[in-house]
Amino acid sequence: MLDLFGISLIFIGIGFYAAGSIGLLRLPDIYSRLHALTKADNLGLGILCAGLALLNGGLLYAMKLLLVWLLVLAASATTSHMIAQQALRRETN
Amino acid sequence: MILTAELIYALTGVGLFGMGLRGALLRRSLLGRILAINICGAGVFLLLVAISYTGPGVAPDALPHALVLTGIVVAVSATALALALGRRLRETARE
Amino acid sequence: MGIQLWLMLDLVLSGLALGLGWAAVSSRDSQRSVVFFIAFGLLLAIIWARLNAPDLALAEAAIGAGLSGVLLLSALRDEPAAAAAGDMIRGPKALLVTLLSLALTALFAWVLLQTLDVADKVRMADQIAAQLPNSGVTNPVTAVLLNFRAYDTLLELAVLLAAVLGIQALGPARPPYRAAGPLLGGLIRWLVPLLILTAGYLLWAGAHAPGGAFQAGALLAAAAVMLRLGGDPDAGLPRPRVQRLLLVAGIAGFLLVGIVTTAIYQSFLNYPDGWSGGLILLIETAATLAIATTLALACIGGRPAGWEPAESGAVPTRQRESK
Amino acid sequence: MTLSDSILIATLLLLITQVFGLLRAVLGPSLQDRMLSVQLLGTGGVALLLLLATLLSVPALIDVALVLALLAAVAAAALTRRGKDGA
Repeated sequence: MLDLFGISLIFIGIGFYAAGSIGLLRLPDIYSRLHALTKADNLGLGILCAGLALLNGGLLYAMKLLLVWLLVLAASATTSHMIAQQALRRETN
Repeated sequence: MILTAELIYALTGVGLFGMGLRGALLRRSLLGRILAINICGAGVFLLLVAISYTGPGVAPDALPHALVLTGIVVAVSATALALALGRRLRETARE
Repeated sequence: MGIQLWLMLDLVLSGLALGLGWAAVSSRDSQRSVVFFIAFGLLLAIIWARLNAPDLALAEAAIGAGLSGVLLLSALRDEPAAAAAGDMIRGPKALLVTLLSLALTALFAWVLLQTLDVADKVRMADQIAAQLPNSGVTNPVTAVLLNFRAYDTLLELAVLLAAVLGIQALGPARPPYRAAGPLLGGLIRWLVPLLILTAGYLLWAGAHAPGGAFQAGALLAAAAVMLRLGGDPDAGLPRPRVQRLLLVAGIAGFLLVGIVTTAIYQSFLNYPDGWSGGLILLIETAATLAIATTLALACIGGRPAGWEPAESGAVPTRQRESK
Repeated sequence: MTLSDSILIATLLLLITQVFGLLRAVLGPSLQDRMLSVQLLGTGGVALLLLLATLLSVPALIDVALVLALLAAVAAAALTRRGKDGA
């Protein structure tokens, strides 16, 4: 039962990644693409990590996944912001 | 001939080597050539690791891994040296 | 069903590697090539993980996806002309080169197919596994690098030293970056300590799990590079005098252990029983510092300020402490 | 279908999303678009490594995911720093 729940979470997480990729491909401009991508990063990876933690069990394992997720979250927030700034600079120049 | 993971990755390594070689000969800029040689090297690494792979759950051969590990570090320092040489060449040409 | 799924995964990964490699090699301009090369490095780390080579995946994640990218990007800064389109030679000569490369690739593939099956089934892996309990560590890759083939690693450190000395001989460092804004400054403030912490963890873990001097050194170098990206011209490295000492620390550590073992046991780098683990950790710590300094200086791309002793009598006074 | 088969299918699907994401790197048009695509491969790579850690039962791959997350941030920072001071 727990396994089934974990697997479902993993697939939901991958659904977010798919949405992010499609958004990156189909959306018309860089800012809306950036928006789509951060959704994929943050939610997709978080849900996937939760699913994996349910599958494997173990507090240490879950903590490690949480750490990885928080790292990606913090890094992608900053780098997306910097990419947006750079795109804006390019346009105003 | 059965398709195995070793075979797939080893052939990919060969393909990358060929691609890198072509690029190294056809790029005009030094940076492009250095990059192509790096792809060449990656192909060799992939070949070495692929043939040491022995299937999931079996510990692969550590010797090629150690070889490739040192190779990765040497490749990046050689790249840095080549880029520094290129920069000096350009500066000398300008003078 | 599992086997077919794995094969599909392998085919997609290989296809991606070939596609990204092709894009990196034959993009119209160098800027694109560098971006594709970074993506290629990321992918290669995943492929090493897939092929059960976590040690390589760690090194590739640190070097292939990180440091080489930074290095090539900074080279792009001093080669603006290369970013222009038309970097590929076209015409009949290009066709000839393409055909010859294709023929060579086909030849190699044929040789590979012929030899893959007849390969000797007695592999080094069995010998390594048999000797592993005597090596002082339980990670086979570390055992090969620092015990069974310690000579090779010693000489490799010499190669790294030669490369960085060559770079220092060629000229001064690349111009520094502009001071970091609040955004990048914030990133640096948490990323750099975390990189250093992870480096320490990998150095220590290398004895029994994937990790070791190369991975730890690469992460430390990444911390230095990050500081440089934030505007620090010296990348947070200590004074040049200390830099020189750090550069040779790895070789010095190796030689010291080698000379002591030669004096006592008449055999170079043959660790006495029971001492292997400690000696390996000692050498690895020295090697980590040397590799980190080497890679950081290599990314700076030349002599940092104050490297040469006062050419014109005006020694640049250093306003800051080492960090 | 076993549990590991389901994880394997998940890994394969995730990899396919990455292929589509990388098409943006090929199409461009701007450098920033390409960078976004590489950033997607960075986070997707972290997820792939975590899935492979479970699939192959190599827990060390979680460390690799950690390092990849850290270094992808370094590379992204370097990408946005380029050409800022005109040099």
